Amino acid sequence: MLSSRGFSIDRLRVILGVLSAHNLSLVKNDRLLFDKVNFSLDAHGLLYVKGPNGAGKTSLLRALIGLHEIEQGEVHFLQANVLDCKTLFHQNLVYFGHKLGLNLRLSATENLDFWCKQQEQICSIDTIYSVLTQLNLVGLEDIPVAHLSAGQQRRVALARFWLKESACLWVLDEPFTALDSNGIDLLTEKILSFLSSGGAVVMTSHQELLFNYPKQELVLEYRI
Amino acid sequence: MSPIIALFKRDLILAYHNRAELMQPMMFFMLVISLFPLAVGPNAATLKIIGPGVIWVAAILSSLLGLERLFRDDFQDGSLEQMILSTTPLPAIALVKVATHWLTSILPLICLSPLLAVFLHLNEAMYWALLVTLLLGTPLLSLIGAIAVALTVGLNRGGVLLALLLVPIFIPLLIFATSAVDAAAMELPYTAQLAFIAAMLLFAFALAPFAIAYALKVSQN
Amino acid sequence: MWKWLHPYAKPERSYQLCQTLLPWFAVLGGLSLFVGTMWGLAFAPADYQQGDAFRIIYIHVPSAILSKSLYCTMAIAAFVGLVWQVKTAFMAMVAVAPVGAMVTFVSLITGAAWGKPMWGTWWEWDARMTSQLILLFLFVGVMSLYKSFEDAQQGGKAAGVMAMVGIINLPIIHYSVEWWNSLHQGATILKMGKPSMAPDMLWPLLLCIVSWVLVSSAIFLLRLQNEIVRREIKRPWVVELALQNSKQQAPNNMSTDRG
Amino acid sequence: MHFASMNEFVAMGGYGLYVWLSFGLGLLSVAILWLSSWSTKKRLFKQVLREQVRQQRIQQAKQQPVKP
Repeated sequence: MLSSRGFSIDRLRVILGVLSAHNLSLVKNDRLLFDKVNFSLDAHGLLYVKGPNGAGKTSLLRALIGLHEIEQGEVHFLQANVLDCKTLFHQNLVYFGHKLGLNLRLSATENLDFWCKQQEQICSIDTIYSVLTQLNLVGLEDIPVAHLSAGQQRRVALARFWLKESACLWVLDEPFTALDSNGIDLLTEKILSFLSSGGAVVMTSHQELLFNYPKQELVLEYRI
Repeated sequence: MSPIIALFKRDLILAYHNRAELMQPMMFFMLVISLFPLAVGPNAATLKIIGPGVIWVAAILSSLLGLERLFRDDFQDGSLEQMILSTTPLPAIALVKVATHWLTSILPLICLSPLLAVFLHLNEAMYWALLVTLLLGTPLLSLIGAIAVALTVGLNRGGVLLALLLVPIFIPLLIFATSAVDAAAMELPYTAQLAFIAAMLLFAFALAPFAIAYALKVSQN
Repeated sequence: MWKWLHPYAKPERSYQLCQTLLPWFAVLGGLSLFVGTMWGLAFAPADYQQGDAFRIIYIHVPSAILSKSLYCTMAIAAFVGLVWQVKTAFMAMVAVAPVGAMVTFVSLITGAAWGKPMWGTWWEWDARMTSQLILLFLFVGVMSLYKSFEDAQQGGKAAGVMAMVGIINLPIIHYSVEWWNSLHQGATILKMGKPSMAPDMLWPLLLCIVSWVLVSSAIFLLRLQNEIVRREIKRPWVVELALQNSKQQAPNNMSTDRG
Repeated sequence: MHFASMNEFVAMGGYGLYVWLSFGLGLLSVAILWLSSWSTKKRLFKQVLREQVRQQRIQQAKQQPVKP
């Protein structure tokens, strides 16, 4: 809608900033996870959410993308409340969570093909095959995902970042777990190239980040 | 339209992969119905009286069994999260999933009904009435049932709870459907009952997708 | 250390409101229940047809009237909660459900006990009793759905959706059952002679209805308080309240110890 | 008073069982629900106090680190 008026998302995200949270409070099981979290993330920005288990990192990420109910506060995408621009937000978002979102009975290509159609991405089967090749999954493209190892399954899910070129915001929850060093390198490289092309990334991780990039840190504490 | 069609195709393919599991409610349906002649005796007159009720009760119970897997797999493996984050509105997704579920697990049940009519000595007029009520009533079962399924999908032990929630809600449907078949047995018109069921179905069509979508969002928390 | 708790005044205020109202409802309700019941049992004249069995009316009718209105109350609370995102509304819904279930149960039991001497059977599939039974199932369904969630907020919303589905269904259930009933049996035995009641029978009945409303409101207020405390258990105002309560009780205990 | 004697009152014109059964069970249900709600209230407040004591213990443990 916005792009049809002569503004491209590329321009807008530089002018307006990509994602911001205003006084965000979350409650889970009647426990206040955190209170009045504020941040604003511009194009090229990396937000790194840190904290011990149970501090609410996953819940924060899910709240940002609308999967968890927000107790108080607002999340803004391009300075507009996400509740008001859901379609635009979803068009520009890729989420990688604890649950991979892959049906175990379907093959990698079937899963990704379906995902592309859901996201209204025009991806040919050839593109999917070549992305899977980049991720070292040659020969595993058309067997049921259930037959792949945990790390391989994660790689299949990660292929989304290669497939949805139009996205300008990535939200990653513990992306490096269960990946081998080669997989970590591949993903790191992809994240860095996405950031340098003007994307914004929100991610959590238990480990310190292995790559050098000027990052914003958001530290959550565990509260009883 | 393409995301909707893609979802429809995917669910059909998955139903084909799961065909063994889809057979179970069907077998349950058959078994429950064949229990009744064994329990009340093979007297054709008795069976004819209880027949419509038995078929409908069995249809409700076995559709409850099948309903549980409507959102279960997609919820557990995270596909549902990705669907919520897609550009397609969630009520549309819910409606497509319910429609696919009805086509793959309830329609076969209806296809079995001539056989069951023979088992329970229903005459031809009763059979047609039964078929029409099943065709109109079972989508209603799926639509209303999907609300409760979406609410309980995050719980580990949803099965009995689902029955507890839904059976009271289905009572009007049961009453209208069986009385339509009874009316057919007495060669009376039964358009009033059908109109009631159709009205409830249309009402559910209008509201249920939104309720399902809301329930799925609540379950995501 | 409580500084991170955000100032959330609403439940606290509802708690205080309950606290103020509760004694009134409890005392007036208990008193009027006692007076109304005794009036109905001992002082009202017997019915010329049903004799003293008709006195069951003084408990059956109030509970039957209340049961459906409590379901409506629950659904309204659920609606308010779902539409305006009011936390306290869900708590109210959860607090009403057991009261409603209890009242429905009482109306069923008393209906059965009335049915035995009048119709000669404990249970008759008559329209009102059947729809009352379904109403009980609906209450129990909402309660058990709420109980099966660990997150009370999520459970409240889920139960709210189910309560809304139930309230849409309630009139359909009511009329379908009535219609089914008239199809399956003649309505002759149900005609229990309903001439307008004599005033000396009617007044105790009205008092009983009022007393049941008051008593169930009192139980509702108490349960609402419990629900608020349960949900806000870590907030400072609840802690303060608990400390105050224990201080109030402590001197009493000491004086009794000395005595 | 409608009844002449206490016995008549208990007998309820032959319907004693049904009348007393419905009033007994009905009022009993009210009483049970009231008492259970009341005891829940007491229990919740006790729980709050226990939690408070626990918090104080944690606070003390934090202020006085164990010295070797």
